[in-house]
Order: sequence, then structure tokens, then C-alpha cells
Amino acid sequence: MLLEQLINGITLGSIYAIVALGFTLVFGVLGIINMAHGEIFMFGAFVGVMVTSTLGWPIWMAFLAAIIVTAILGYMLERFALRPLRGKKGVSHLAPLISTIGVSILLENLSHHLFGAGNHPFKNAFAEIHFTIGSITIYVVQIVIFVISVVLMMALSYWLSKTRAGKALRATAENLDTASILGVNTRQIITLTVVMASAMGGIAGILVGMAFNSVNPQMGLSMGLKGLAIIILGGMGNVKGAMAGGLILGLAETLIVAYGDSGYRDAIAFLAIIVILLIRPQGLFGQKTSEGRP
Amino acid sequence: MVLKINNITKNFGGISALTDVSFSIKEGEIYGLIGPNGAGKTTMFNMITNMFPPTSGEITFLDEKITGFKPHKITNKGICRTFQNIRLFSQMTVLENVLVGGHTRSKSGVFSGVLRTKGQRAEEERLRVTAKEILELVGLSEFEDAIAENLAYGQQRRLEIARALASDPKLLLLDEPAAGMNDTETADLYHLIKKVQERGITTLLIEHDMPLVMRLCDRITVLNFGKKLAEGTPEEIQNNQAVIEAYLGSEGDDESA
Amino acid sequence: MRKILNKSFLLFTVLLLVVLTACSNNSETSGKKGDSKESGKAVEAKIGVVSYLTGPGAAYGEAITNGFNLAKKEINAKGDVKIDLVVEDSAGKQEQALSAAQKLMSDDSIVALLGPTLSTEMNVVGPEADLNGIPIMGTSTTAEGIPQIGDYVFRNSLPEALAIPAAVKKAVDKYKVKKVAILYGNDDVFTKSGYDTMKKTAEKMKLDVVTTETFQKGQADYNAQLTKIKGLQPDLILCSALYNEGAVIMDQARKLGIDVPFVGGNGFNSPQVIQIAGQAADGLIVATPWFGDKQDPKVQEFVKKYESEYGKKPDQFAAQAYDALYIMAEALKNAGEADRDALRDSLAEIKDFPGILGKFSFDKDGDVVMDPTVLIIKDGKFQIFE
Amino acid sequence: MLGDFLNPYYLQVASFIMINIILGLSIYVTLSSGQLSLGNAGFMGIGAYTSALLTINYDMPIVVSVIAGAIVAGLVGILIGIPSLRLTGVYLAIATLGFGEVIRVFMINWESLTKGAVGLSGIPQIGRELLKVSRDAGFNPLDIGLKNNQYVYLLVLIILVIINILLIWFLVRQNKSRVGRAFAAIKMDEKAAEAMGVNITYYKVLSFVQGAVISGFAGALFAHVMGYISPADFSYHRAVEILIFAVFGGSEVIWGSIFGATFMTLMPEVLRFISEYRYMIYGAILILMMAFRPQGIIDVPLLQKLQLSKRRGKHGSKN
Repeated sequence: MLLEQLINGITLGSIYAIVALGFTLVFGVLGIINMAHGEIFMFGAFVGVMVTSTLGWPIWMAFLAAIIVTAILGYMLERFALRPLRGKKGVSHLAPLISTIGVSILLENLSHHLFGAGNHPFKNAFAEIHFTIGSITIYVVQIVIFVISVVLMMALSYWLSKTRAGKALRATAENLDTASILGVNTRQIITLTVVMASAMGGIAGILVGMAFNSVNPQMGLSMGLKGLAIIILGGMGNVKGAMAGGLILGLAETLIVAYGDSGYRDAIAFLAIIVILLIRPQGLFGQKTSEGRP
Repeated sequence: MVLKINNITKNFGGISALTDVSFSIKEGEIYGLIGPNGAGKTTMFNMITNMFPPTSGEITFLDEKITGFKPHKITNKGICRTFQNIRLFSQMTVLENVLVGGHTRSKSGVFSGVLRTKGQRAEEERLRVTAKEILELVGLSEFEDAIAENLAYGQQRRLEIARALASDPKLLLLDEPAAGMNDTETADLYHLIKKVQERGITTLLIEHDMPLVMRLCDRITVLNFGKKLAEGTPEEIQNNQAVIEAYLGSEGDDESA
Repeated sequence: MRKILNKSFLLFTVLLLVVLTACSNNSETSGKKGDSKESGKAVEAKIGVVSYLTGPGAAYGEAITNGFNLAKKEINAKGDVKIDLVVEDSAGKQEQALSAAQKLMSDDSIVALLGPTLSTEMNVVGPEADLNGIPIMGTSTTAEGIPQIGDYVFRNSLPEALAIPAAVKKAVDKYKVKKVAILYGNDDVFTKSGYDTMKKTAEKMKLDVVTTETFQKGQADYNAQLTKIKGLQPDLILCSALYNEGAVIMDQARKLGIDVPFVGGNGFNSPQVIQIAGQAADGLIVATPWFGDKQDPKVQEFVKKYESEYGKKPDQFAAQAYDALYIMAEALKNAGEADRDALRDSLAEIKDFPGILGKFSFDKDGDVVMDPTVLIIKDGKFQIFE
Repeated sequence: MLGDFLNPYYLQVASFIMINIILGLSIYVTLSSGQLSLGNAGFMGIGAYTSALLTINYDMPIVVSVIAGAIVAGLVGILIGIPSLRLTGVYLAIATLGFGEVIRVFMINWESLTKGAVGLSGIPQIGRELLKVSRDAGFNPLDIGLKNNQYVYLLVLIILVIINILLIWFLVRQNKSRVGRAFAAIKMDEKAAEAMGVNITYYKVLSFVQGAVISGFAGALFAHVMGYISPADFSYHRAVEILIFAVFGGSEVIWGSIFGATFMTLMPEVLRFISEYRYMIYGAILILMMAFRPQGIIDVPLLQKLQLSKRRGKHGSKN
């Protein structure tokens, strides 16, 4: 029973982690909390449903399509909701937050119109493969999800620290002006960041579809808020923190259901936000900034 | 002594911005704080107003230890500052900016403000009269209804001084008030600071305009790399070999940067 | 001070504008009133409908208004009663439902209200209708306490308090159930009140409730709850969920290897469950007033007509709406005039009305008296549960 | 006749406008010191539940319970506001967002008190209670040609209008006082405000708590106008809706929130066909406003222009 719950928790946590990676990437470079990330994730899931259930194409096509669609959404998000605000005089730092909330509302309701309010099943043979050890049933999808999340995290860390583009990204994150003086094309880097983060959301969407066989327009909001909680838990802009935070939240939610009251499951994430912000604003894995006062 | 700086040290994550600096200012003085860029002058202002706490050392104001006080409390005690990079309340009118300066010299709260009690109305009236008088002093009377950010640069600097004066300070901290001013404006500034002195207000001045500093200040402290290099009257400073070297060196740096 | 006056003046101008538009609209409706007084003896009546037509639950409102419209056509063709429907959207929100109802009630030519769709909306609209003395009948409001709001509040939708015990009882008898687990959505009015009934039923029947688990809207992963339930090995799972979530829950449960039957409430009762969950839906037991495959000529005729008119099979919401308008028509006929109070009294008198849902009566509160049918999903189809 | 003139439907919509204006003001007052709180839906819920429970369980008069609701919301506001002070900008927004959701989860789970998701019904309704009172006093609305619901909603609207005028008067005066200047100074430059001797801790908590009290107050009124509340009324979506009132109308000036709340409440009623796309339009509004007019429809220059033209009409009479 405990073992099964741990597997449940790790599966859920891995998905949370991938969602949070997208959040953290955008925050790390732009210092913006992208409230629309959850909805982009949801769109990715719907693309998966369309491709596999409606069109009957193989699963790898679903991944490809979801990545393409969410990348386009990410580009549009950057182009229409973030770029107009950048470098404009008199725009408050809250503006990008509000404008991405706008995008999230727009996308959620757009999907109501496009796909209907109901749940869409994610029918795919791959999702059915499983094996049993004793009384425990393990689905291959669960393992795949965990592996993908770890691989994405490691690839992202490597890419950020070792490659040219990654270094440019980090330079941009350090200081926009300096980076552009040093010859980094900041606009391109920013667009790349948002597009990559969104594509990660798309991947997470498909994984959720496969794991839970449930895709609906409301899932973006709940997943988005969880992702937000995770990056605050793990430390804003911290790749490893996002991974660890995701797993912590996934396990915590599963265990409170197993051994506590399932009614308070959703409260964990939100309580974590409040407690972490008040006690350790830099997050569990974040570095304290040197400035005494902000 | 109005202000006593005792062995102030400030480290920012291993880098020391100030090392063991001490000096004191007498009542009614105009005191200069000079030094090359990055010498720790503005950091010293931040120590005095406790925007950042010092790593070690102590500051006393009118024989009271003020280290560790909240910045607003320090203002309340009678120290008020201006900023090197102008920090006006840019969307407010000129008069409103000065009224905010009078915050510590008034006390009406939510209810007296909303109900416009007799005391509150008298207080507002007094604040307004004082504010207008100060605007007169700095020569901004005709702009009292203008939005602060629409003022010319030199006027914004003067407004900052007016705002600080409205807090009725005993010690005024001016952070490069002449920066970006032309000769006439600088001359006006000179007279303004002198007039402030006549009102019995002590002034601590950070400034790069050496002729102005030399004409204005009674005494000067020179900082270099966070350390006190010299202290004395303008003549003494001008003839101090260490100061000359530091300045010549740093000016060369300035040009190459 | 003058400035404040100016500003408040502005505010009042806005208000005035609102009132002005109100007047213009008023005259419009009163113009219509005159038209309908031409034909002979038939009782003519305008009935207001408040329905959930836009937003996430629009499918419910659509089925309901379809049911009304179909019944209206038939009733008007018969000629005893002539009914005119005025439909307003509530978007599933209490504020909008109340505004819509208010709009309808203020029209004196409207004698009764049908709807609103959700129990939450009825909780707000019901007291207002009662205050204004206009009969209101819910066709899909199943929560407890709705007809008790007042004398003018009725419903013909089978309440959970009747449906769930019937289904549980049959399931318990058939499978010799001793231990049950309960799983419900705790942040939704509908599923929460269904759970309350389930809990009461389980207590009354002295079942051993091994665990009570909850889930929340938008949740995709029910594995944690289901794994826990699986470990406790219940004989039956009582699941108060809307069909969207319920279907996913059954799917995940079957994947985990839970093969005991599920009993669901009204919201779980939809052909959509089979579409979403496929084979995993087998073993779902629900009680419903409506069974489309019933061998009753009246039912079959309704299904046929509905399908040819709207291109899909009617669900229970359409059927309940259809019956509701017939009940209204019957009451109007008995009352003999289109008067709000007379209509209320004759509605309260309705007894053993033969509708497509079966024999229907109101009890003293205006609540439903009827026997539900218990269904089970077997081989991907709803069948009568014996 | 008065009775023909007053359509209860419009009275009711106007009442909702009034409540939404109060909500819009609650976010405005917190924003006026530069803080964005997304927790106002939570405070609204606290006010609504407190007031509803007090009237249902203890038969308290509505006037008392509404005030109690506002006070309890304010107390929670202090509890949340003080520790939240170390958070600025987006962090505060996120923390308050989390707070709002926690409140909702508790309202759902604390069933013995709140009846969970089923919500509280049968809350005494302001207008209906007053109708009872006037009937007991021997007065029948029909005497002045009013139907019951006309009378009820007319009374509700009158009360709400009075409350709104008082609240706006309060805020306008506060804005022009020392406290209002301190809020504005903190919003424009927190550090400079501190250097001018403004106790930023105190004033930030003050404006946060004022926001909490006002939204709690609006929530309590909401409960007694609707007669029914459930946790779903105080969700994230409500918080966003309140935010839109201020952002669309203009978050810099008090008239912005008022205009925003009025417009946004009227829009779906006047343009019923829009209702289906309502939330999509909301989303688009937020994006477009941030890109092209981040200060909202109504801002200081616009107000000045309006005032100028008005003054010119009055031959330049000043004050």
C-alpha cells in the first residue's frame, strides 16, 4: 500500500516538476510569473487527445504536434502579451502578471468553445501497457513520465550551463542590458525561453493525458497554481528546485490522501506558498540575495 | 556635535564599502563628503539614514545613538536626505511632494483626515503655509501645481531639497545636488544652501563639483576606497598630497571608463 | 465638496440611464401582451424559463430547453392550452439567474417560471419567486430543501434523497454488500449534497463505511484515493461525482484493479460515462426517473420525436423538462385561467400525472412522489438492474 | 405611477453594480499604496460567511452582522498583512492568491460551520427583512403603488447607494489627507517615502487592511442581498473579476474602479449575446489594457481634461 502510494506520488510529482520547469525557466530569464503556463499545458493535452483519439495517429505524433502547438502559443504569448510591455516607461512590474492572467482566462475559455467543457478520454494503447509485481500494478507510462522529467531536468541544467545559447540565456537572466551590450540578442533569447517553456508545458500535458486518461479545460488552472506553488517552494528560477519541489508536492499530496484527509489536498500547495514566502522567500533551494532590503 | 560617525564599517558580501570611518559634524556647519566614484559616500548616507544597517560601528545624532532605528524614525528625529538619482514622487504635484515631506511634522490619521476635524484642518493649513514658504525659498513657487516629473532637471533637484526641508530637519543630507546643473543653476544652488544654513540647519554634502564644495563647505572629509583619506578645511584638503594623488589617479580612471 | 457632488451626480446619471433603459424595455414587453388575447376559449399563458445556456454547463440548459420546446409544440397543437415560452440565460451564476428571474417576474403576463437549472441558482431565485407569488418549478434541481423554500416552489426532478437510496438498496441486496467506500467531490454543491444522502443511506442501512474520500474540481489524478480504497477492500463504492469526473474515476479504478460496482447519483447518470470510460464503465449503478429504452409507447414516441428534432438522444434533463411543461399545462387547464395564484393551487393538486417518467405527484411541500428505475451499465449499455 | 417606473430587474442589476463597485474599491485602496492583493475574494468570503452565520445562528440584526463581517475580515487582514509586508510586487500577489484559495478550501472542509460546498441558504435578505418590518409597522408597499419585489429591491438599492456614497466620500477625503499622500508616496517610491519619514510598515498594513475590511463588507452585503452563498462564490475567478474592475476602469484613480465595476457588470446584461464570450473578452481586455493603456480607461490626465472642460463651462470658477 505504501509502495503503491509512493509510486502514485512520484508519478504525480514528476508531472508537477515538468510543469514547474516551464515556470521556472520563464521566471529565471524574464523575472515574470507566467500565469498562462497552466493553460498552455492544457492545450498541449488537448492536442494529444485530438491526435491520438480523433485522428488515431501514433503517440509520437501526438508529442510532436503538442510541442509544435504549444511552442506557437508560447511565441504568441511572448509577442502579444509580454513584448509590448517590455521597456515601456511607466509600466508597473505587475503588468506582465496581469497580462498573463488575461492570456490564461482567454485560453481556458477558448478551449471551452473549441473542445467543450467535458472530460476527454485519452485512448492510447501505449497507456494500457502494465505489469504486476505482487499486488502492485505498474504502468509503463508511470516509468516513462519519471524518466522524461529527470531527463528534461538534466538536459536543461546541462544546456543552461554548458552551451553557448544556454550561457546567453543565463547572461540575459543576470542582466538584460549588460547582455545586450555584450552582443546577446536578448529579444531572440527571451522568445526562445518562452517558446521552450511552453513546449515543456505541452509535453507535460500529453503525459497527464496518458497517465490519468483525463483532459479538460479546467485542468490548466489547477495545474498552473500547483506549478506556481512548486517554483516558490523550490526557489524561483532554480531548475533543480523545480524538480525537487514537484516531487515534494506530489508525494505530500498523495500521502495526505493516504494517511490524512483528502479534503485538504489542495490546501497543501497554497499553504506551502504562504509559509515558504513568509519563512524562506528564496525557496528551499534558492540562494539568498545579497541585498539587505529589496 | 550634531552628528558623530564612530568607526563605521560596511561589508556587502565580502566586499567592504566602508572601513572604519569616523568623523563628526558641528551644529550649523556645512560639511563636505567627497571622494572618487565608488568611494563609499552614498553608502555613508545609507548608513546614517539606516537604509542599510552598518556591519559595525555606531552613529549618534544629538548625543543619541541612532544606529538600528528604522529610517522613518531617523527622519522623525531630524535627519533628512536627498538622492543622487532623483527620487521624487513623480506623478504628484510639486506642492504635494513637499507636503509628503511634512509627514513627520504632522500627525492626523485616517479618521481626522476623513472627518476633517478642526485640528486636522489647522494642521493641513500649517503644512500648506510651510510648504509654500519652502517652495518660495527654493524658487519653485510658480510651479506648485505642476506634476513633478514635468519639471526641468535642475528644478527637480531643488524640489528634492524642498521636500527634505519640509521635514524640518536639523541635519540635511544632500547627495550630489549640483549634478547635471549648469553654471547659473549651480550658483542658485550655492545661495540656496547658504540660506538653508542661515535657518540654522546643518548640512552634510556629497558633491563632485569641487569649486562649489570648496566655496561652500566649512570642513571636508575625503573618502577613498571606503577609507577616510583626510579631513580638514577646504584649504587643508586642497593642499593634501594624498588627496591630490587619489583625485589625479581617479580622474584618469574616469576618463578611461 | 463640490467635486464630490459632481462625481456623485455622474454616478446618478449612470443610474438614471439604467432606469431609462428599463422603461424602454418595459413598454416593449407590454406591447406584446396585447397580441395574445385574440383566440377563443383556450387558456393562454406565458411561462418564463431560466436556463443555463452559456458557460461550462451549457449542455444541461440546452437539453432542458429542447425538452420544453418539444412539449410546447405538442401542447399548442392540441389546443386546450396555449403556451408561450420566454427564455432567459443564467450562465450558471446565481447573480445572473436572479437578474433573469427578476426580469421575467416583473412581466405581469408571465404566470410561472421553469428552472433555473442548478440548485445553487434555485436557492437564490426560489425565495424571490415565493415572495412575489409566482409559481416556480425546477426541472433539474435535485438538492435537498428546494421545495421547502416556500409554497410557490415546486420541482419535478427526482431528488437525490429518492434516487440514491433506491440504487444503494438494490445494489446491497444483489451483491450482499457489507463494506462500502465513499468517494465524492467536496467542492461542488451537486456532488456534496449527493454525498450527504449517501452517508445517510449508508447509516440507515447499517453499512460499514470503510473510508470517505474526497476530490476537487479540475483534479486529474484520483490514484491516491483509489489506492487507499483498494487497500480497504470494500464490496461497493458509493461515488458522488458528475459524469465527467466519475467516468475518469471508474477508468482509473479499473486500471488499479478495483472491480467492485459503483453506485452514483443523478449527476453520474449519463451515456457520456460509457463514451469516456468505455469498458471501465461497466458496473455503474444509478437510479433515474428516465430510461430511454423503456418499453413504453409514450417514451419511445418521445425519444423518436426528440431525435428527429434535435439530432441526438434525449437525456434525463430533456425528459424532465418535457414532463414539467406538460404538468404546467395540466395545471393551467385545471385552473381555467392564467393567474399566478390559481396556477399555484392547481399545481399543488396534481396527482398521478401520467408522464414519460412514470406516474407523478407532488407531496405537501411540492416535492416529487414517484418510483425511480434503477439501471446498471453492462456490456457498454444502460440496462435495467434486477 | 412610481410602480410602473421601477423595474425590479434593473433595480437588481443596479444593486449588483453597487456591490461590485465596493469590491472594485477594495482592490483600489490596496493598490493605492502600490500593493496588488489577489486575496480580496477570500476576504469577501470571510465577511460573507461571518455575517451570514451570525444572522442565521444568533439572530443578530443585519446591520450588526454586516459590520462584524467587515471587522472579522479586517482582523484576518491584519494577520495576513503584517507577515506579508516583507513581500513586494508579484510575490505579494501570489501569496494573497494562495491565501484566497486556502480560505476557500477551509470553507469547503469546515462543514460543521459552513455546510461545505452546499453553501448557506436562507440568509436573511436585507430588503425582505425591511419589508417585514414595514408590514409589522402597518405599512403596505401597495399603498404607494409598489409591488413587493419593487419595494424590496428599491430599498436594497437605496441602502447600497448610500453606502457607496459614504465609502467614496471616505476614500476621496482620505486620498486628500496625510494618509492618502503617504499611500501615494509609497506607491510611487517606497524608499523615498521612507526617507521622508513615512512609516511604510504601518501604512502598507493600513491600506492592506482597509482593502480587507472593504471586501469583507462587500461580501457581507452580497450575502444579504443574494440570500445564499457557497464557497464557489469566492474562488480565484472572483478575485480575477475584481482585479479586472480596477485594471479596466483605471487603477490609479478612484473613479477608475467605479467605472470599471459599473461597466463590467452592465456589459453582460446589456449585451446578453456577449455573455457566452464574456470570459474570453475579459481575458482579451486584460492583455490589451496592459499593452496599450496599463493605467486603465480613466486616469489622471483624462479626469483633468473632464474637469477643465467643466470649469470652462462655469467661467473658470475655481473650487
